This record gives sequence, structure tokens and C-alpha cells, in this order.
Amino acid sequence: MPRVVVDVMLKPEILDPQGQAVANALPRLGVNDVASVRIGRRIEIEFTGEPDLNRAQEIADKLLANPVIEDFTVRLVEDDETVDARR
Amino acid sequence: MPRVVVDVMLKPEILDPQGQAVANALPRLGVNDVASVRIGRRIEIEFTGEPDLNRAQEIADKLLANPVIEDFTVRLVEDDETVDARR
Amino acid sequence: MTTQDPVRDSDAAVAGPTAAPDRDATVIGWVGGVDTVPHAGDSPDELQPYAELGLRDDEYARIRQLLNRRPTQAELAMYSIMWSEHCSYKSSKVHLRQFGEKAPSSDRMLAGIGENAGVVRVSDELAVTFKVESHNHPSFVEPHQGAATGVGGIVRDILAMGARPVAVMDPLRFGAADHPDTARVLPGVVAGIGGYGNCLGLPNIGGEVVFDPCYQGNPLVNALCVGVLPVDRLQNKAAAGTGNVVVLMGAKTGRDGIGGVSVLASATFDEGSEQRRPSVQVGDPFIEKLLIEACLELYDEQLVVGIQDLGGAGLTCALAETAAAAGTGMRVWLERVPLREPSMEPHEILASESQERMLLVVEPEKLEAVLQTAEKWGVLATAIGEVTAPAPDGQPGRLVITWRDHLVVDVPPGSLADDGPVYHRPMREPADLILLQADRAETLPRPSDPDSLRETVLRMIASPNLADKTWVTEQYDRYVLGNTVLAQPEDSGVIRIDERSGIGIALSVDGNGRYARLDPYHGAKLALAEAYRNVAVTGAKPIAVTDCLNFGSPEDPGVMWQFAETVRGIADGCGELGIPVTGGNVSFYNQTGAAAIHPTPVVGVLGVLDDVADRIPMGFVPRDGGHDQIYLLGD
Amino acid sequence: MTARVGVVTFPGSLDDGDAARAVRLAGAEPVRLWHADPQLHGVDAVVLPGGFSYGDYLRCGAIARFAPVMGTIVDAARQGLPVLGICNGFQILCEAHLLPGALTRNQHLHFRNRDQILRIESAGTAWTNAFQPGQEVLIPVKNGEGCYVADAATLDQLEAEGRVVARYVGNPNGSQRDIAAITNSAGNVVGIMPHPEHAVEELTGPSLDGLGFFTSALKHLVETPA
Ligand SMILES: Nc1ncnc2c1ncn2[C@@H]1O[C@H](COP(=O)(O)OP(=O)(O)O)[C@@H](O)[C@H]1O
Repeated sequence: MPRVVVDVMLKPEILDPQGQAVANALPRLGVNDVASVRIGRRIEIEFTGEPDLNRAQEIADKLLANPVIEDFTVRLVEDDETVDARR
Repeated sequence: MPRVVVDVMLKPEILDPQGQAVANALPRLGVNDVASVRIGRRIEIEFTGEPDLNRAQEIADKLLANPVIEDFTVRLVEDDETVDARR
Repeated sequence: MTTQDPVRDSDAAVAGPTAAPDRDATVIGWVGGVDTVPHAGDSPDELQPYAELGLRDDEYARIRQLLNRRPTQAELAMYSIMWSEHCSYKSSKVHLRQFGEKAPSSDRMLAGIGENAGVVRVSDELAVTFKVESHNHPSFVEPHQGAATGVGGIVRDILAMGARPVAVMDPLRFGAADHPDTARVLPGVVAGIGGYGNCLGLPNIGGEVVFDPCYQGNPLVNALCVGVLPVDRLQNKAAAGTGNVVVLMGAKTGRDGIGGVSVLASATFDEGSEQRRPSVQVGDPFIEKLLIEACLELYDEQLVVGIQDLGGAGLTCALAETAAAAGTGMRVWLERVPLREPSMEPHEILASESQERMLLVVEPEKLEAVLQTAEKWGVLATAIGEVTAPAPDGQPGRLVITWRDHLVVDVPPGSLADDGPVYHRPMREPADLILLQADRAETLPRPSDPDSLRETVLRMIASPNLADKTWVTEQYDRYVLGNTVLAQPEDSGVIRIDERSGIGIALSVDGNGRYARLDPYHGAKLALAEAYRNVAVTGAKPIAVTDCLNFGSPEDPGVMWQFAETVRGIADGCGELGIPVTGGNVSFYNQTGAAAIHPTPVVGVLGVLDDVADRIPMGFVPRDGGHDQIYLLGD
Repeated sequence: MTARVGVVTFPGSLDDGDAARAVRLAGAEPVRLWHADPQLHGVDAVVLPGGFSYGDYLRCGAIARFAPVMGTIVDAARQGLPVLGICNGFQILCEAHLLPGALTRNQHLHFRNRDQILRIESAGTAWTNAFQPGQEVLIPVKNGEGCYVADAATLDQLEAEGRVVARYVGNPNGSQRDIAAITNSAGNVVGIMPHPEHAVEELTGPSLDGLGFFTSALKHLVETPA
């Protein structure tokens, strides 16, 4: 069954302390070619029936993202693209 | 410039209290057709030069995901697929 | 939404609606067009959006008169910030003077009102600094980040005095407990305060949670921080010493909370003008923790001449105040400021409220050591300017700022910091007060039989204002630093401040908006008396007062009257109790439409215990199986 | 000779001073260790204190694990150096794979600070030999991500090998099998979520029960030939 994935990221102008902490840690792992890291949330929604993008959009808007500081996208993802399927 | 996106999700057998909390809140918004919600992290990495998938894989493995509880995928994403571009 | 001063809220950042920012703002578009001092001289008639920035006609005229020309865009941004209610205290100044005039003389006071925070001596070697501040409006817009950055801001004030911050408290006011928006605001605020304070390693030793519908659109998030310093480590903000280096230390500067001044971008450069909208400040407590450790090391090694935190008014305020305090001038190269967003314009850099930054004044030969200390702690430190000489005639120097070789600011620092407008706003007792006062508690029905008494007691203990506050206080670390002697649910927080001598301090914050609404003068005195009693019952000797005055719009004569009465009450009360107000904060415009919140003075009292082991907790402890007597004191 | 117990300070460590105080009150000499310095300066044991190392932004302890001092500590721990990880220190030990499992977000999603009763399950470790098995102790707990998880096989193995060191009496965060503390198979490395260093003084703690963890290490050092 396809799922709906909602990606929520901080707006670009908003400080992302998480991403910054990770970016600053990378040189200690010997990684010096990363320019920036931004960290957001990935939310996978499974519907009982057909996945409903509009519904997901509404949920994201009301519950999953904080419109004051975050942007989001909603999309349909086939099962074989999800994280577990790749293991 | 394309970016590398690392999606990190809790393994299916690990309880996800945050996803659960969202799922539990949905009926109050009048949403009754969601079977499950899982919340993970989406990490966008920008390289100084060409995006380097192997490098990203290595970073994810060492730092971004904890293999005890999490799975991850690494993929290249064109700029127009990122969250900001969709606004 | 609340009705606010169109541009500047009384407690800083105003966030606006969502917007599409232009990430890659076309640099070409404005570099050539940046508004410079010579250009301002050549274009006296250019229209400027001063009204949108919250400046009145006469204020704008005064700026032009001060400068003998129109201000540049960057200058206009700076004046609008510094002359805002929040920074200039233009409506409250004339009243707050009473705190100094009526204060009992105290030889404990090492720094008082006007400094970042008041400092009082508690022993020959040690001093304590404390202050309470508001972050009300940002916490309504974005509860978590608003409250978090409120804690971050007050902690930097304490740090700037030379102290190690050692504890925080959080007096809070929310709308009705069962209102849906309270379910958004309260958990966010509590998580924000906890998230920031816990991550900084500061124990939370007390506060308040009060619900009242009058705070529905205007929750109050006040934050108190207390710090400890050796008496001889006291720092000041004066940028003294011609030739000294001005160093910006801490986080990079982004478009945080530039709310107000964003109109400048749109007004002048309509081309491609998706407007740069105000953006919320996000706190990074980890950086603040590093900033604290780095500053303390700098103090101990005597590496700084002056220091000032960057608060609500960002770089503008820090540059203007440090220079004005010393009577010196200052030369700043704005392009040296490390930016999070490279496309920022000069006025945005100057107005940015990015968190976790401090401004240092350093002797040139010590610069290297300062930069090394910063690096050790992993915080950025950048020389951005230098202290310049006062004018030959002894007049203060000038604040001169360039941006990529363009002269964008050239003003007397004092004109920003000290010479802002001062208003004697009209005051009038609110017309409904007589009616309110006539509706006396004595006329309410009394429980007269066991059943109604039982019902009343049950109703009271179920009321949110009397209910257990554990849901909130469990989210705060009270143990960190290992010196917390009393905390929630005690009357005061008590901490040990010196392990060797056992000296401790007690702190309580109290306020009651309903009393103050009925009678602001006595309501304020009652808040003071309650905090004083709470401190005294722990066995501590109360020695100093801080206050946060939360009110509606000062442009409403009724509110202004409440404010004046409140200040008079606190000042008189302090005179009677014999302790000084050492610092505080005013938050106006807590108002939804025409409806202001109850006047809500929140008063913090600090006390000293020579041996903290002598503290008296509030629980009765039966000793040796004996039966202690219980007495009621007072009437 | 007094034992020397190292206390590591990472950027963002918060309870390092408290851990050092607890070491001192237990009768040992605290030695402050710095994250960027790989030397252990001859200490006899190490405490990884509580706090928010590197802000704990990604996962608690995930970044601290890569600090230079950790490389040395991991090697020394494998040679038998007693190591106690408290709260963030526990998280770091898991991330560094010195202990199995992981610490995840509290089930109720809140940071929680309260005085917590623990039951000591194993008194056979370097850090709990001063207790009796089954003894209940009162120690503050304070964390947002203290929920211990591991797969069933790991949990069963921990139980079977007696490596569950302490359990919550009244689980504050949803930890699997009420686990509050675990040890490695040699018993020299212990991770504990609650804070023994906050229960070492009458004046500031809910009990003095925390001292036992630190005196245990001293006893262990005396009894273990160098
Ligand atoms: N927001 C808060 N933060 C920290 N402590 C709080 C907060 N609200 C209340 N407390 C603490 O909880 C305890 C009980 O508060 P409260 O019910 O207001 O008591 P009181 O009426 O005696 O002041 C006090 O110790 C107070 O300091």
C-alpha cells in the first residue's frame, strides 16, 4: 500500500541548531566537504484505505508542521521507496 | 545544486511515541482513516562540490542514524524537489 | 492577534505571517544602491517609511535635526529600534525614577537600575545579580521558541555583569485553562523554558502558573535569572579606551526577529520584492552554554575591558550603549559580522535579534588571547570594530559604521542610547474602577452549612490556579549544579552560592493581576509583600527587589494610570520595607484590541542566608515525637 | 593513596561539577578530563557526567562519542577501567557501543525531573558493590530521552547474565523492563539514567543513596589488583 510522506523542514532563514551541530561535528569524522546540514522531520502516514493527499495536507498543516517556522511538502510514496523497504 | 537527503526512521519494531501521539490526536481533528503515523528525521546535506553519495552513506552510518534503533536511506534530490522549492 | 505598537512590541520580536523569503537575494540589486551618508545628504527629500517603523512625525523630525540631514536607511532602522518603547522606556521613564528617589540607601548595591542587571553584595567576597524580564509577545506567536529565547536573553544579562548564572525562575500567566489556545501556548512555553534552561544547566527554583481569561491573547512569559560573582569580577558595558578592539562573540547573525525593519527593504527596493518578512528567533542553548563558559574564562583572566549582551535590539543597542556609556566613539566594519545569510543588508545586520551573542571590548594586545579562549570553547569571535576617541572638545565621539566601504551610519551614540524621546503620557483612573470596587467580596454568598462548605472547598482545590503545578515543574531540572536547597513547591527557591562559607540566597517571585486591577497601588504593594514574606519565611534576610511590569498600551490613559499607581506602590513599599529595586523590565502593549490585560506587576525579592543550612522549609517537621505548637501571626 | 577518578567535560556537559563533588565526598580525588584531550592522566576510574553534550541535538550522545577522549576511554574500558555513565554519559556509552541498546525519547514525550525509587538488581558491578541486591534507593531522575530500548534478544541476554543493574520502581519514562541501569559483561562499565551525584548531601539531595555508587568504585579499586 502506498503511503503519504510529509517532509517538514525549518524555513531557510530560521536557525537550525541541530543541523549546525552536526555540520560542526563532521570535520572530527574527517569529513570536510560538507557545506551545510539541515535537519527536519519525515513523517510517514498510512491510511486505512486509499491514501488521501488532501487529507494528509490538512493534517500536516494543522498538526505536523509549525507554519511560523516550518515549511512542508506532502507526497505519495510507493512502498518500495520507504526506508524499511531498503534494508 | 542537487543535495543529498538522508531519511532516518525508527525500525518498525521500535515504539514511536511521537508518531503515536500524532495518530492519537487525529480523531479530534475529525480524521478517522489513518492507520499509523511514524515520525523520523529528514537530513539535507549540501556538499561544497559535487554531492557525494558514498560519503553521505558513511556519515549516515556513523553519525546520523543509530543502527540499534534506526534505518536510513540516502538519495540524491534535485533542487526542485526540496521543501523550500515547493512553496 | 494582539494589537500592538505597529512595529515594535514592548518585548521585542514581532513575527508576521508566513512568507517566501528570497534566499538568494540579488546582491547586485542593492550593493550599489545601499543608502549611504553622502547619499542621504544629497537626497533630503527622499520619502522614508518612518511611520511604518513606529516613529512619530516629531520623532522623525528630531532625528533629522540631530543629524542635520535625513537618516540613512541603516540609521533610521537604528533610531526606530532604540527609540521604541522597549528600548527607550519613553513612557515609563518619568515614573520609574521613583525607584531611585524613594529607595533606602544601601551599601550593598554595586550596580543598580540602568545596568544590565542590579548587583548586590552578599559578603565581603561575593555578590549576587538578578533580574526578571518579559518575553510575552514572542511567546504568543511561537510559544516554544519565544519562551526559550526569553530565558536565553535574561541569562545573558546576568552573564554580562560578570556573574555565573546559577538559577532561573519563570512567572507565567495564561488564558483560561480550558481554552483551546491555552493548550497550544502552555505546553509550548513550558517546553521552551525547560528545554533552554535544562540544556544550559540552570536549575529552575520557582515561578508561577496563573490562569485568567484576560491573558488569552497575551500570555505573560517572564523569566528571572540569578547569578553569582566575586565582588572584584564585576563587569561593565563601557567601551572605554581609544584603540581598543570591538569583538562580536557567539552565534552568526541571521534575519531573526528583524520584524520591524523589514519594511525598509520593501519600501526601497520594490524590484523582485517578495517582502522579507519578520522571522522568529530560534534559541540555541548549547551555544549559550559555551558562551557562558567562554565569558567566565575571559573575566577570570581579565581579558575584557567592557562587555554587553545582544538582546532585543541586537547590534544596534550593544554598539550604541557601550559607546555612549564610555563617551567614546566607535568605528565598525559591518561586513566583518559573520552572517548566516550572506544576502543580509546593513540595516538587517544592525537590527537582527539573533540570539547567543555578546559584544566585547578588548585591548589590542589581548585580542589573540580572547580569540583563543573563544576557540577553545568552540564559539565564533570576530573583531568587527574599534573604539575611537571622543571629540577634541571633550564631546562624545561618533558611531561610524561602514559596509563594504560605504559609509552607512555616522551618528552620536548618545543620541541613540540616551536622548530618546520621553513622554508624560496622559493618565486617568479607568471609568469602570468604581464599579469594580463597589462589587465587594463581602456581598458574595457564603457557604453556611457543611455541604456548601464542602462544595466550596472542592471547587477551590479543583481550580487551576490552586491546583498542583507538578505537570509544569517536573519538566524543569531543579538539581543541576548541586546547590539547590529548596525549590518547588516551597515558598521560595533557596540555593547555596558558596560551598565553603555556606552562604545561600532565597528568591521568590509573586504577582496578582486581580488585586492590581482593583487597586494597582495596593496590588503592587501586596505583590512585593508576598515575595518579601516568602523569602523571609525561609529564614533569609530580604535585601533587594527586581520587577517586571506587564501592562496594556501606555497610550491608553487608563493603563497609564494603572502603571503609575503600580510604580508608586512598589517604590513606596520598598521604602517602607527598606530594600531597593535594583532592576527590572517594563512590558507594554499586552493588549488585544481595546482590552488590556490586568495590570500585572511581578515582583522578585532576593534574600541572603549566612548559613544556608539554617533554611526553614515549609513542611512542619515533627521533632523527637514532640508536639509542636502552631501559631498564626498577623491578623 | 586516594583513588583518582576522572570526570569528563564535553561541550554541553552540565553535571560535571556535581559528579566531581560526589567523587570528593566519597573520598576520592576528582580529576577533570577535557573532551579534546585524549590523555586520561593516570586516573583509576572515569565518570561520564550528565548534560547535553553538543546540545544533544541529533541523538543524545551521538556526537560526544567521537570526542578524542572517548577513543581512549573505550580502549581502557575494554581493559577493565571502571567507567560510570550517568544520564548523558549512559547515552554516550550506548552510542559508543560499550553498552548495548539505546536511550530514546520518553514515552510521554516530556522532560521529567523527580525523585525516583530504584531497586538495585546487581551488586556485582564496579559501581554498585556497596549495595545489597534488592535494596531500594532514592535518587533524582531528570531527562527527556531516558527510555531504554533494545531488541528482545538483547534484553533477555541482559537479564540472563545479571546485567540489569537497577530498575525503576514506578517507571518514569517507559523504559523497557523498567531498566534504569545496565552493565557490560565484565561489570566495570555501568550506565545509569538517574543521577546518583544529586543524592550525596543532606542539604541538596533527597537522600544520601547516591554516594554508594562512588564508594563502590573505590572498594572495587582496592579489591582489584592493578
Ligand atoms: N512556572 C513555574 N516554574 C517553576 N516553579 C513554579 C512555577 N509555577 C509554580 N511554581 C512553583 O510551584 C510551587 C507552588 O506554586 P503556587 O501554587 O503558585 O504556590 P504559592 O501560591 O504558594 O506561590 C512554588 O514553589 C512555585 O515556585
